[in-house]
Amino acid sequence: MQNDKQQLPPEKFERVTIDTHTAERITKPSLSFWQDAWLRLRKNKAAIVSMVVLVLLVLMALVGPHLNGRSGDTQNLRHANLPPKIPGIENLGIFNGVGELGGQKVDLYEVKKVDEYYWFGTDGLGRDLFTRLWEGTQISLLIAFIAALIDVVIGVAYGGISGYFGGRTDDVMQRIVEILIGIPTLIVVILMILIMEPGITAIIIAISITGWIGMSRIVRAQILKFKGQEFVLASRTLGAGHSRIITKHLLPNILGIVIINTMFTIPSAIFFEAFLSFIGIGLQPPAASLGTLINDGYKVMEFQPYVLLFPALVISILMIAFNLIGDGLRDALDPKMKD
Amino acid sequence: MVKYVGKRLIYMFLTMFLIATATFFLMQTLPGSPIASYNKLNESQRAIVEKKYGIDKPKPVQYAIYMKNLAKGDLGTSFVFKGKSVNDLLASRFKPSLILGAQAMVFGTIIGILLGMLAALRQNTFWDYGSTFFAILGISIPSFVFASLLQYWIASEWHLLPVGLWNDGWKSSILPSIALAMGPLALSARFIRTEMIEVLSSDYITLAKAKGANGFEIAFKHALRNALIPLVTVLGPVAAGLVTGSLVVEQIFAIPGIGEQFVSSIMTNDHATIMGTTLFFSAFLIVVIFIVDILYGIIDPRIRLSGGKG
Amino acid sequence: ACGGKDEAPNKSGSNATGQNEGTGEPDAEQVLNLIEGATIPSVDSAIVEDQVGFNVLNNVNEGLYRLNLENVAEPAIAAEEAVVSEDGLTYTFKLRDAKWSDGSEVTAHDFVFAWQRAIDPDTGSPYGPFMMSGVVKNATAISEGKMDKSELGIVAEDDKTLVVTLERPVPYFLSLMSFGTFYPQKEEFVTDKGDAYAANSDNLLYNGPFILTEWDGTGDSWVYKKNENYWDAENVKLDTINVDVVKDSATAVKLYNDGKKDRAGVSGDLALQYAGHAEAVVEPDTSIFFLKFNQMKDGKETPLANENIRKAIAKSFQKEDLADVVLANGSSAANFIVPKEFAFDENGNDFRDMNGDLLVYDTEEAKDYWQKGLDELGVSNLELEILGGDSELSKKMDEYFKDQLESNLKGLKIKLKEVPFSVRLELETNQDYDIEVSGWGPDFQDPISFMDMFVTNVTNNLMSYSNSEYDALISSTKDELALDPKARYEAFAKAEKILLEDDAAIAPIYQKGSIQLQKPYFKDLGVHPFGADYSYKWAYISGKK
Amino acid sequence: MEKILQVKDLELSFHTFAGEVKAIRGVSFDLNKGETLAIVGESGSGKSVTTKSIMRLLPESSSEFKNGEILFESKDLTKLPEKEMQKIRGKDISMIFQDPMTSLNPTMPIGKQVMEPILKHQKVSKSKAMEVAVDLLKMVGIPNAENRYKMYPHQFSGGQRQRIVIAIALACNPKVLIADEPTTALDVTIQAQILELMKDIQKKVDTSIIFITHDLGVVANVADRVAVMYGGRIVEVGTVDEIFYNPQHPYTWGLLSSMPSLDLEEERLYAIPGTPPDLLNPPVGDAFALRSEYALQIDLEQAPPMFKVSDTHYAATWLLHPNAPKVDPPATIIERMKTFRASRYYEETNGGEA
Amino acid sequence: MAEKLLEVKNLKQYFNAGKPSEVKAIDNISFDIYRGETFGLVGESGCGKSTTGRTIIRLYDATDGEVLYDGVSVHGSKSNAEVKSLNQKMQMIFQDPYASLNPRMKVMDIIAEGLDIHGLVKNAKERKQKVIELLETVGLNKEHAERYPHEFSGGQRQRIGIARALAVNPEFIIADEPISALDVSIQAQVVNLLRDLQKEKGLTYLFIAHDLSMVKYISDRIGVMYFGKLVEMATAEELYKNPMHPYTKSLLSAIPLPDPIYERSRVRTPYNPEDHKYGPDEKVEFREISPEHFVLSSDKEFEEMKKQLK
Ligand SMILES: Nc1ncnc2c1ncn2[C@@H]1O[C@H](COP(=O)(O)OP(=O)(O)OP(=O)(O)O)[C@@H](O)[C@H]1O
Ligand SMILES: Nc1ncnc2c1ncn2[C@@H]1O[C@H](COP(=O)(O)OP(=O)(O)OP(=O)(O)O)[C@@H](O)[C@H]1O
Ligand SMILES: [Mg+2]
Ligand SMILES: [Mg+2]
Repeated sequence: MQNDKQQLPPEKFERVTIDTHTAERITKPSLSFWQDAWLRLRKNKAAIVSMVVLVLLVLMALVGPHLNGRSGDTQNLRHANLPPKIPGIENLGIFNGVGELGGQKVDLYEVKKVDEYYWFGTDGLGRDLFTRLWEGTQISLLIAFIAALIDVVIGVAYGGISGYFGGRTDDVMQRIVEILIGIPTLIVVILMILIMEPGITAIIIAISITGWIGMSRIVRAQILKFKGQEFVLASRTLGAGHSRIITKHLLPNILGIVIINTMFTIPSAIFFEAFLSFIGIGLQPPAASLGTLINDGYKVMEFQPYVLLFPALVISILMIAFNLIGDGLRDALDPKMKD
Repeated sequence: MVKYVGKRLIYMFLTMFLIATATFFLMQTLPGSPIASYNKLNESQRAIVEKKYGIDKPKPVQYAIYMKNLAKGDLGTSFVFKGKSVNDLLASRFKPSLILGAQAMVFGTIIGILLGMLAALRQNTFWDYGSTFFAILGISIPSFVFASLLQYWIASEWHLLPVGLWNDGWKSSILPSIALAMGPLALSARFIRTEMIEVLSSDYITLAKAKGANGFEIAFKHALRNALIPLVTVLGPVAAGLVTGSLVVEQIFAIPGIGEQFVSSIMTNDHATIMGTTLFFSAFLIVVIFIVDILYGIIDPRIRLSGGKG
Repeated sequence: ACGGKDEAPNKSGSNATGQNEGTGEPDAEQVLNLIEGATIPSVDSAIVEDQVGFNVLNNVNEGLYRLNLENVAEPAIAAEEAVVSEDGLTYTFKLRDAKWSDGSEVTAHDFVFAWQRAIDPDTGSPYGPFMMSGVVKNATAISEGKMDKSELGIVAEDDKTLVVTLERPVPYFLSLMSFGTFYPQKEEFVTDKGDAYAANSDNLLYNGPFILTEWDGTGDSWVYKKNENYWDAENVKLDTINVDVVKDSATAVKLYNDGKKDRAGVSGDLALQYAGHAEAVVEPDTSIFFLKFNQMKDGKETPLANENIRKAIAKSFQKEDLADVVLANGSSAANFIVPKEFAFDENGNDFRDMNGDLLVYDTEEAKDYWQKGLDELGVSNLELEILGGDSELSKKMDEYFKDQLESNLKGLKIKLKEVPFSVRLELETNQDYDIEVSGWGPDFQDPISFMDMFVTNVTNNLMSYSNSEYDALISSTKDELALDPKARYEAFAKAEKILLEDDAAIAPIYQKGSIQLQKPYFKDLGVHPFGADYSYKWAYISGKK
Repeated sequence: MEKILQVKDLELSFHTFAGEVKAIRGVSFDLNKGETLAIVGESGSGKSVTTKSIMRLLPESSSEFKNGEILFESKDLTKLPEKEMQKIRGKDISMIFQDPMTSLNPTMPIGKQVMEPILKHQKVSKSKAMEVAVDLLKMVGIPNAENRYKMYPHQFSGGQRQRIVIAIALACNPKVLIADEPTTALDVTIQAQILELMKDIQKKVDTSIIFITHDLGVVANVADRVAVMYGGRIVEVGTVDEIFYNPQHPYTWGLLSSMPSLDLEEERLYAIPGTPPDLLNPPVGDAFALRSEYALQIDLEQAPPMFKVSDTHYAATWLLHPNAPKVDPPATIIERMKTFRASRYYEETNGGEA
Repeated sequence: MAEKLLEVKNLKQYFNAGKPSEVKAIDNISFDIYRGETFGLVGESGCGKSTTGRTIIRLYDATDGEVLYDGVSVHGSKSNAEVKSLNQKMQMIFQDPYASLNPRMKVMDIIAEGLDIHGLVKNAKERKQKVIELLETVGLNKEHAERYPHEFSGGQRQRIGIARALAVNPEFIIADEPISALDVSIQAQVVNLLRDLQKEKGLTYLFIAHDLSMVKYISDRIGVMYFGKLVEMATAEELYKNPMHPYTKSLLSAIPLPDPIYERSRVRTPYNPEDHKYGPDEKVEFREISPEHFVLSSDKEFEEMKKQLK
């Protein structure tokens, strides 16, 4: 703290008038809520990589089955149980068609006199596993997406009504939920599969029947939290009706959490389908899903690990991707995470 | 408090009653008969066997009888395990599931909480990413694949632990417990991480630091208990689910548990067993949720008082 | 025992290939570790209806006869061969001095009590009526509640003499005597225990080679101990058999490889890997799997009522590939309904050698039939549903059918429907299906066990197949031909031709076999083609380190 | 006067997604033994960050000491290892936070929370610590402390909670007590009680207090000296009378003018126009210039140094430079200045000797 | 004075009435507000100020008593049109500038909400026009319309809240602690704005706060609340000069002023409600001690106060 004795030219000490209004200006560019969230999400490398991976997997699910010109349900028993063989990579000592036969490692392509290349090998009926893998991914994703959609619709509506109207309505609706949780899902699933034709539709409906409960509880809690907030009260004092409050004020605010939760329901739907395959009431063949493929594969894990490897990899990558995206979204949509 | 518990108990009974009713009628619509050799009998013989098992009566009558017995605590007689009471069946099947579930729960949550805390305390470091990745991996691999891998490597290849079965004492329970623990582990790790980060940024943690508390004291004495609160709510149903058995793990490790038994009772239309198990499960779930609420009050003193009032 | 379920992956076991036939000296320690594929629902001989239950019964109890290692029924509790009356309706058995595990004598009354109990409607036994109806005198009437159980054709003349009266001559009656439903039960013990009878291993009496212990009635494990009171105890070498239920075949194999178990069935895709294994044993079975064509659904004829359609389908799939590559578990292609190595005439010749292959795979013929059938129906394409089981193996098989049928028969579209067993049973009972993959395992050693299923309107028909000539032939085997084995077999042969060649009422697929891993030190297990699966009476361990 | 704490040229930045936030841009001040130094300034001016950096309570991952030192008993706190720092926190320097609702651990009985620093820093037995804690609670005016000792924070009113926080801060008779807006959340009656309590205690144990608030009434009540912060800098520092009656910095003028007074009837309140500077890109020169009607050309080019007004009074504004034009502060300020003897507006008649 | 715009008569608002957790948030209060004036309501935290405001504007249904707006009762069943017209005449500014704006809505839509609900604009162009006008009225500019609330400072947000309330051309605005959360220099901005608007549009305010110095500055008359009851009411000048009720005295004596010399000599008078020592049958009533000056007091107290007043 010393007085500066340095010489300064007097003109520096002229008074200036500053338009104080300019100081009022906000320097930050205007961004919508979603743009803002997107900016933050973009900084989350894991989430971005996951999104890219997810897009790639979805693309593969769509085009994969047509890549090598083989159909997923053409059987060729002469080519059954072949290990993977990929041109180029085969020289590296992996994916070269060598598999175990009666305890010995042999080139099964030579033994069976097969000239073609099955990139991911074949199953016990000689079907091309590469094609089946992507067909399975397609079905798993389809199940997951539709189940998630139904789940979101029912869950949000139920939780929303329960939370918004509160009181008796809420009491009754929550008791119903408690009972629904108590009834074993498996019974409901088997019933669905029996009442309807077994297959994708039955599975999706079965998953949706109880799958929405988690969502509804989250939505209810959120609605309870928001409906007492001052901005909702403000809207009420302006004379807004229920529909306006719900659609303009509550829904937009819970949307983030709904999206995040969906990111987590999608994988659980995929898992549930896999579980149904495990107990034998899943998809109807020859349709394959990641679940049925893994189920086929885990039993022969020791000798034909490739049957398990690829679908397990895909499902794990899918799960990781969804989870990381979910995480990323949670962070990005959280206003407290403002930078 | 007494009034509160009383009210809860009444609700619990009501819920149980409704679950029992719903399950009863749902189950009646399941196709098939519990008698496996049904197709070997002619019509009149079949009618006699049906009568013997009481499945010829109109559904409402069967329902009334069932409910009457239920009120006495009698879950009925299994169709498949001829002449055995469902009560006995549950009693003998529940023990392994309980042991596995409890071990998995303890193991999973403790490790999960530690991992979650590690991630939160070392946010955005190698530890954070490592523990998060581990947790995500835990929920990303289907349980039957994970269980098989454990079984294959640890038991079959390295002979460290038994491949399966339930006759090797505590050793038998390790691998299945680990397989089961992955769920609660991942869940706890992820919940605790999020919560912990939140708690660590709160004022009372800063105050604790200002008192001169070290990292360990901060994490365990101040932050953990507060970060646990939301986890407890989600862990309740998970715990109920775990100790009431998991088909996949029980089947792969050949463990005579209740989860596996339940699925096969559904597959074989063993009505009394389905009912019994369902009621048992839901009772367990409801009780666990109740316990969680009480626990909630113990962990968070703010809840206890308001709960007492309501 | 019962048909339909195509897979019981992990039977406890024995061998029939001779590989492990007894030569070596028994070891000092005689402990065997086995696996079962399912829990024991019951060991009350009047109630048992499942494979595991019958298997347990066979090893802890004994009837008048027992199947030996050669699968011939030989006197067991019966001291000697039964005396059969001229008309083949009355059998008189002399009992040997045998004891229950509590030390009391096994008497003729025990048989009377047990049989009456099994047929008594109050018992609610499914197998009693099934085994006895039309065989033992008055059994049908009693089981339908129209007559008192004391009227059943079984009388204890004295403690050691039992006289059984039949409804009609039954040539295979003695082989039934080794079947669990016909085992004795001690009245005093059963009434004393009341509802608790057979609730666990303590509430049972044993008169067989082993006694059951550590079975709590619902558990997944049990132990057989040598029964010191068994009349032939000196020939029983095993002291202990530890059994655990393992439902997952991969786990079973791992347990086997780990040395925890001495025998394990390999099923599904695993079978292929173990086919060449040094310890693998192919175990033939007498179950036959076939496609069942439902001719009548919802009161309307289905396209399968058309004979040409049926023939086309029956001839359009490659069974050898199916057995060798798809199933790859020791099963073999079947062009017949009465299995191989099952029924023999009095000279010991296999029934199969008499009647040869029927309804064999032939795509050219299939295509012709198909075209004819379509023309007759006036359609150019058909969609049919195959109802199958939900096991891994049956799914794979169904997919194979779909592929084969669709590629061989133009205009055919196959839909697969795979449901749990109990549901399939329900759909079958209601005839709510087009084609069902069905299976049948015999309960006794006679072609009739198979042939009876296809008689018009019998309980098991469930596909509206009816051929009066076939019905007449089958009925003749029970009446006029009952005592003429040669003519009887000829009638069966003719009926089988009608069923398959002429009518293609069903399309045989394969005769089941299984691959089991069995330790080389595990010797002399009895494997049976019908009734209970295994006998441990003669088994022993030799050369286990 | 004995200087217990010296902050020299402190510069500190946060690293955020958006970039480097230069929250503290060269702060220097001393704290004398037994005195109360109030820090005022608008939201975001860096008050809390300054004090938190003394305690080293800022998140280590995102904050960075750029320059300067904090001397406490001849130790530079910025360079002390964390272990050493833990020994100082709560014992030599302790802190009271703004919000009594959130600064107590909701799941720990208050007694335990008060005991914690005692057990931590003084080698006493548990029962002894408990005794001390109860005494402390009594001292801060929690009635029936023996019994309420086991209760949880939510069972106390806001005022009581704030007192508990104070009890914690005082547990080890700290040499320096930092109070960051300790009364903002409380209403005036409770606020008054708390302030009285703090003054009492200060008298008893001769603690030095750094008191942060934006309520100038409170400042007038408690402070011996006042530091005014703006945009990450201290723009004016002086005794409480100097700051209130002879303010020199235009920001201090604005601040003082904004308050309505109970006896003056103003038509309009004075409001400082504009918004605080963006610390991501702090303006060159005087950060307040953009909002000041007294801005000089040089304000836009060069940051002003601290000009000395008196031995105890310094202000960082070019208006104090000898070359600067003489400007008249706002009328309300002149009104105040008239009462202060050292001021150029001092009017003998008004102030009196008193 | 001028005509009465709002009459509050014996208003009561009990929460959880009849339960052990009953809170008498407002316990029988009466006051009037005249057209064009600012009525200040002060009192310590939790004494029922917000509840009063919210009950007046129908956010709560009154437990008992009446609120008349322009002679028309506010509570009770009403037609939609009546409710709408009330909603338009009466508006509210909320305490928390952060919580009172929907974070997912643009400022344009927040301000225009009232316009939309009441159909005050015919088309999008007019709507935009009106919003810009309002923004300018509260000292913001039109670029701000396209932004989201989180991009504004607290003072700016509070101004958006004011613009929202103004949008429907209300006559009467309840300002519930509009400045408590803001820092001093921003408080001044908001208060100035409110005063300017009052002058321009002839608005009537109910101004709620717990800081007497700001209330005194803005209000014409002031009501002092203590624990759900109105204890004193007078013009601002009068109240400050002649506080009668001991609580009012205590409140005034506790306000620190930005004047160190004064502060050194200020003595605070504490208030203890037990000092009243009301007898069991003493009538404690709201009495007019001098014109327009009311105090809650017993007969005895009233006499004493009168003496004091001189
Ligand atoms: N952890 C942090 N990360 C990034 N920036 C921060 C962090 N903490 C504070 N800041 C920034 O530092 C600046 C000074 O903040 P500080 O909390 O010291 O303000 P203050 O003067 O205490 O304000 P108030 O009166 O509102 O408490 C602000 O611009 C703030 O945004
Ligand atoms: N919805 C509610 N349910 C139960 N009690 C309530 C509710 N709202 C308010 N209260 C209680 O009513 C009393 C008055 O609350 P109110 O919010 O009106 O106080 P206030 O004077 O506005 O306080 P502050 O200055 O803190 O805003 C408080 O004790 C509060 O706890
Ligand atoms: Mg601060
Ligand atoms: Mg309020």
